Amino acid sequence: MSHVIEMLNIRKEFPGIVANDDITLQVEQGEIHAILGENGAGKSTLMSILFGLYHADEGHIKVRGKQVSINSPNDASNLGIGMVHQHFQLVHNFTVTENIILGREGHFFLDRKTASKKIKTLSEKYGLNIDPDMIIENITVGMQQRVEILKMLYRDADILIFDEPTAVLTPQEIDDLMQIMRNLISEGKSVILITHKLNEIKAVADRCTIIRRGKVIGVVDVKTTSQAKMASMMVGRPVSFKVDKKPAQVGRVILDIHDLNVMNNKKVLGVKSFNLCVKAGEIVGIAGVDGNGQTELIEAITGLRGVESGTISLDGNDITNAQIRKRNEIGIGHIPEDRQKRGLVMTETLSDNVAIKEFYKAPFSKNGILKEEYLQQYAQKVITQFDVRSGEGIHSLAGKLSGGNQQKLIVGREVVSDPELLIAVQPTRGLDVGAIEYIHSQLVAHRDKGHAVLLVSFELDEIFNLSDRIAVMNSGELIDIVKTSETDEQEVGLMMAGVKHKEGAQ
Amino acid sequence: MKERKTRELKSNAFLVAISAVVLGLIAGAILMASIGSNPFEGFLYLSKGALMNIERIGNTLATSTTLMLVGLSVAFAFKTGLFNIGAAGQMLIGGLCATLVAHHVFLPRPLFLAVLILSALLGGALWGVIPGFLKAKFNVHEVVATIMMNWIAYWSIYYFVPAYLKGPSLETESASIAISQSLRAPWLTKLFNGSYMNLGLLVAIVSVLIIKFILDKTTLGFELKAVGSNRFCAEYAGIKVNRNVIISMMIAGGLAGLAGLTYYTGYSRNMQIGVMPSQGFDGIAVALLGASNPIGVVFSSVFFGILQSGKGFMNAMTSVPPEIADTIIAVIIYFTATSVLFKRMWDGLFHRIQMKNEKKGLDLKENEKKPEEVK
Amino acid sequence: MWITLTRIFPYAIAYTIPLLVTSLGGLYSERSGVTNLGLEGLMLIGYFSSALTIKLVQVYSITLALPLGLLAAVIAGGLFSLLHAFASINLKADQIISGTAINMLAGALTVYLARTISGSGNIRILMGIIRKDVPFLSKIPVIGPLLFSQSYWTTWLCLLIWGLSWVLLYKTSFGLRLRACGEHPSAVASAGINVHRMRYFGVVMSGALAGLGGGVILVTYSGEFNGTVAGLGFLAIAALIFGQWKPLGILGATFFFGIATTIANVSQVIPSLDVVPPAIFKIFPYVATLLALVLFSKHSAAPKASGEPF
Amino acid sequence: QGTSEAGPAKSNLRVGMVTDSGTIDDKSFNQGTWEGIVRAAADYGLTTKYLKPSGTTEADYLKEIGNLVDAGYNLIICPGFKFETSLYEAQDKYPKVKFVILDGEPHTADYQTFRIEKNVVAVYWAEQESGFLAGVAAALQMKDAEFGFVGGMEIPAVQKFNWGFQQGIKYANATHGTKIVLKQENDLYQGSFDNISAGQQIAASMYDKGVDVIFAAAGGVGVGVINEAKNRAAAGQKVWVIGVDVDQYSEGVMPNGKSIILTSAMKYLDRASYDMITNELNGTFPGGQVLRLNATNDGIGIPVENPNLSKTVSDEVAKVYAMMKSGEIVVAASADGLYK
Ligand SMILES: Nc1ncnc2c1ncn2[C@@H]1O[C@H](COP(=O)(O)OP(=O)(O)OP(=O)(O)O)[C@@H](O)[C@H]1O
Ligand SMILES: Nc1ncnc2c1ncn2[C@@H]1O[C@H](COP(=O)(O)OP(=O)(O)OP(=O)(O)O)[C@@H](O)[C@H]1O
Ligand SMILES: [Mg+2]
Ligand SMILES: [Mg+2]
Repeated sequence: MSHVIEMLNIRKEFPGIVANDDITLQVEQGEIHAILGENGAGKSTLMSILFGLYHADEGHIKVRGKQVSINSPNDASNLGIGMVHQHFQLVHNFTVTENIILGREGHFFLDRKTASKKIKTLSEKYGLNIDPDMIIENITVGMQQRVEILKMLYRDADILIFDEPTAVLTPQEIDDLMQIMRNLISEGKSVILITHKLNEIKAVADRCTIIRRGKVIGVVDVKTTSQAKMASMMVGRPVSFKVDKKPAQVGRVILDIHDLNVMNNKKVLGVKSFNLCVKAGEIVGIAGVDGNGQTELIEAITGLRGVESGTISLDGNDITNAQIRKRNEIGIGHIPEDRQKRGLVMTETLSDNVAIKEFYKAPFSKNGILKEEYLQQYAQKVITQFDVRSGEGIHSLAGKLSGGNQQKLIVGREVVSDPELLIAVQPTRGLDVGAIEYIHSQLVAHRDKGHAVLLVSFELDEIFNLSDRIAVMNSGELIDIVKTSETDEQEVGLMMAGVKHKEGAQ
Repeated sequence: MKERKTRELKSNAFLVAISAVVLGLIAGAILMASIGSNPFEGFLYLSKGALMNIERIGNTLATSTTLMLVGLSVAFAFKTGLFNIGAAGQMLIGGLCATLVAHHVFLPRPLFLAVLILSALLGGALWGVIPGFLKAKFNVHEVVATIMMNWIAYWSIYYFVPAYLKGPSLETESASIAISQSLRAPWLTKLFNGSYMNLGLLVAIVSVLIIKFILDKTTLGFELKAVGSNRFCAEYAGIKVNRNVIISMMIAGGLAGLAGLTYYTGYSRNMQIGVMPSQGFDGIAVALLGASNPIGVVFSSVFFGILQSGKGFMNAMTSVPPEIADTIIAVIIYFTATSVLFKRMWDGLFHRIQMKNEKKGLDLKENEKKPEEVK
Repeated sequence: MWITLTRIFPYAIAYTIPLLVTSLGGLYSERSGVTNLGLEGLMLIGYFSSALTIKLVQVYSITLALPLGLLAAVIAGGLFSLLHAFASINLKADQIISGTAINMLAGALTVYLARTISGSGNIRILMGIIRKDVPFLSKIPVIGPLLFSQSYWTTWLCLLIWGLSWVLLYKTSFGLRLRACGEHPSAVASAGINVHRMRYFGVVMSGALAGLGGGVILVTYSGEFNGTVAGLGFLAIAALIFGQWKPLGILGATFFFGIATTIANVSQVIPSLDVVPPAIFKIFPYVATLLALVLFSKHSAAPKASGEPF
Repeated sequence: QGTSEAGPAKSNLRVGMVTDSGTIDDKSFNQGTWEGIVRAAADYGLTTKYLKPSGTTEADYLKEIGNLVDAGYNLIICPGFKFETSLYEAQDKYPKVKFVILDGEPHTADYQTFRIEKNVVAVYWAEQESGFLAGVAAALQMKDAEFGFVGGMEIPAVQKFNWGFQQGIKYANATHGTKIVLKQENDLYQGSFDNISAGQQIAASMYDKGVDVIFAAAGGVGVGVINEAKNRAAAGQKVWVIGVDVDQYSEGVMPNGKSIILTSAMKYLDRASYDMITNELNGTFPGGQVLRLNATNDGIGIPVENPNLSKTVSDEVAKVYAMMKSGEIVVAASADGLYK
């Protein structure tokens, strides 16, 4: 039994944080080795060190028993190490071939034909099903990921690192990927897999290294360890995956979507003939794999995107074509998917960020003049209530907050403004368990005040924990709406893959 | 002890600006020395030329006036995340409108001044709003659009002035504006001993105050800044991004138009053709050095005004070519652009000083603690 | 009309060429991911240094002076662009501001130096390049008189550079890497390529070619350094956008500008052109650029990462 | 010339000059003026200085005048009509300083009031006579050819060159039987003094159309014309340029040593500045006067030494010059019956 990779006593410090603290990782030849850890635990950092993007402050690396120094991705590549990054490293307007050969072109003059042939052969050997002459922006996310895999294989990598490869895939694509990984192993390669999804680890991994706050907690044999055990090792305490909540007290209809069609960025229908209503006092969760029209749907409701046809009404008002501000005034709160892009102005203070939706009206301002004092009092209230921690309180710049605190600030802003409809998109993305629990409780509290909540999440757990009803989306269509109490993850999972309720239940 | 929160000393915009200025002056000194001139003499005569007597102070302020307004225009656009490189064209059109009014509108003085100022404001605003509109509607980058607008203004003036505003014999410039129809005020001219000082300075200072008020205290300023810092968040929050981009470019253009007013109807009293006003670009320097802050703009415009205004006398007294002033300004801007360097340098320095002090502080504390522990 | 066309074509081409190489320089820079607003200043550097070199060398050898002058322009432009490269690549400064600083610095410095050298700020050279008909080719009907008569050898040099650039960008590994740097630098970095080095190449190339553009102005139609290239550098940027960041595109765009400006210049002498006021011809290229920007705004081919530090 | 007794070897006279648009070595207006100052400075041991204003507005000019005055310069020479309004103010503002304005006289911006004080001398030239001589000389040399005119901006000094030039051609055609053609389309003002490329392209078009000689009174635009002519001459074509203001012969010299400057329509700027300095040193500064320099007082002419003109042509022109002096030939300073 030989270790193909050994990372010994690795330490890596960033300003103000120790990302890797004396981490040791040993991967055996021919195994799939999973790495599990919370957000910010240091997984990506560790892999970046292995791949030569960062340099470790302390510790050393052995590859196939020999100590090596990896200073650049080239070094890694020469050692047969390849990596599929969390964010794809593909040039959108290049062909598959061009992306794959980039950096390994061989000659001064490009020989696209030969390369393309070689890629075709490789693709067939591993069952990747890729057309080398396609342009990246014209292929699906799943295919793009397979291009990343091909990139490694083209470089003769036999140690393959996958950093959260399934976050962006459909269940079907995830299954395919698992199969591909098994193929890779059977061809004698080794795989390091980073994922937050325990069932995936269970499905393919042989062993799993668990890290928490930059330190290794333990290495477990996946076959003999339960998911609950792994989860508690990761977090440091037993994890309850359930949220306490009373049955919903459903009231009048707040959000009514009728026969809605919305274009996506590629100018094709991203949301198709969609119907949904959300009532006061309930949480409706939208389940679905990322990229199935959730973004378009939410943007249409909030007014960030125009509607092709159909109607949206809010609390009895037709808002199909209303201005964003008008919608906010009628009562939409929105926790956006991308907190840094949409949610906050990073270079402004917390108090300005808290007021960003309401600054123009009394009591925040009068006759176009801001009431600075009120702004600050209000912001103080929000950050106290939601425990937003920062260096200089309301005068801190939003960009200086940690990810979790940024998220808490946004949730605070949206909840305190007390909207009739709160739309929460991935409200706990990137948060630690403590923060997740708090935000979940706030969402439930908002429901219990008699408001409607529309939740979008790619995590089935979260959907099941919070929702009273679950609407399942696939390729822009509503597959079905089911009561949470009357379904299970299996059934919803099938529907997410596009299988209708009845067919699934046959 | 783990989560010690001491407020770290950080370099600020002022320190960075001063560093850039000092380096610019040093570069100027080196250039002077390299042609065999005495830099101290050079700077002495440079400052004398700008400030030697009340008349020269007046001239310096008149030079600064235009720079101040252009600087304010560029700074204002910066606040909204836009780069207004088109101040030169906006100056030209603002100046053209004002010149037309000066030649053709006859009203009681206060009313006339209001119309004059308004015309320049509107002319500049028009020239600014076009790229603003193209940016908002078609996402045309404002840098390219405003550069195009500069040249369109330049060539329009080139043919318009000789055709419609020609003086009795001069082909290259418009007919001169009568003092009574210009921004010059006899009491100011007398007060400053016959300098070109004019009411433009008042216009500039009032504009600075208004802009500062808008940016700091009003909902409009709040919106503009939000759009400037993160247009996606602004859009999400219900702020009309496109409208704000257009408004911002309109105001920026208007301010540059006022700069044209002060230059063409206050400082020079006529318009030259075939000249792209260099203030349009110097104003970028003013805004950058002033950290896009209205008050910063006041200081930096006076500083650049001194350089521009004193260089002629320096040239008369020494053998240093006046272009040294522009070189110094350019160097300052390069160093402002690369201000990261100073930030790192100062932060590093402060950090080291702080570490030293902290260490001392720690030692002290430990000394204090020990006896207690002994107890 | 045909005669008018054959008359102005050679001069339009002469006017186009400096714009073309400069724009091509901008293309290298943008493709590598660095916006270069300093082309105007870099042209000026080339304009100045070629004038200075030729002035110094022409007393010994007039035939040697011109090529040496152009070489000096290329070198000086390349070296000066290092300032922009350092600011925007190493310091991650705002590239637009850095480019503006380059323009101001070049404008002030060249005139300052020229004034200390010549007293006046103008540097005149004895003689520019002599135009010649290309043997044989100029005899071809239609395109002969249009393209191959009355041309400067620099025209063919610059067109050669343009052709080689096309090959380099689209047919070689190096070009693939360079273009990738402008689209997705971290992908390039993860492929083990030094992005900073590629970007340095792009920026220095833009400096060298803009410098060459300035030098070509001197040795073809200007004959003296006079402290300004009158906005040609900015026009080159406009041509780059108008030409959608593609070699063939910028060739078309710069020629379009060249012919418009030439018509404006000579419309006074050629009665058939005199019906349109010259103001229209002068303003035309700029308005056309704005319109082109509006038309292309929907699917701009701008390198995705251009202007973003890495 | 007896300069030695004219003034003391050393003097406290400091002579300053403010340049007009264009540079000190413009081979034309500024340079001519400056050369006179430099010559005087060498002869009398004076301190001199010229300043280039940062713009061309009245305020810019006044500023530089003020800089010279404050730096102790007490005789200031300003070349160009553009100084007219600034000098109108400066003559009162600095009564102790002497001023010379070339090509203009002090007046208010609205041309309502003309007033010249005792500390100012205004100097005009009869450019039309100079243009006439050049026209005759070129016509006689070429005999049967097509001429063209490229002016800078349409201002009096340039226009007068043009009008005199046209009259000279007509005179030569009428009295000497030359067959010189000047078509209206080849008589134009480019509209600036600095657009070299336009000068080059216009000249190219004219030469292409068959023009043999271009009279360029156009500053930098003229540089473009000269460049184009050199280029063509070097390629073997027979084309010429007539220079302006100063003897531009050397400007047109090609590597083979020959010049494409056929002749130059000169006005002796250097003489004006030299003479005014001499006068001031002798205490005979003609303050308050408007001087008009023309053929009668040798204020204009064409270069005497010129390899490009044959002996017979030079002799013939000398006769015409004499007739001009005697008043036998009068050249009109207006466009009557001529192209603009
Ligand atoms: N370049 C950097 N500079 C400073 N801090 C960094 C840097 N990269 C990562 N960090 C910090 O290091 C810690 C570990 O980050 P890392 O990306 O390795 O986490 P992770 O385990 O991959 O998390 P996730 O599950 O969210 O991907 C985090 O606190 C992160 O903010
Ligand atoms: N690439 C980076 N460069 C510099 N600093 C970074 C980087 N990424 C993260 N940080 C800093 O590291 C800290 C942790 O960031 P991160 O986004 O990982 O927060 P988090 O660990 O998810 O937060 P929380 O603990 O609240 O959930 C923050 O102060 C952030 O500013
Ligand atoms: Mg995190
Ligand atoms: Mg990670």
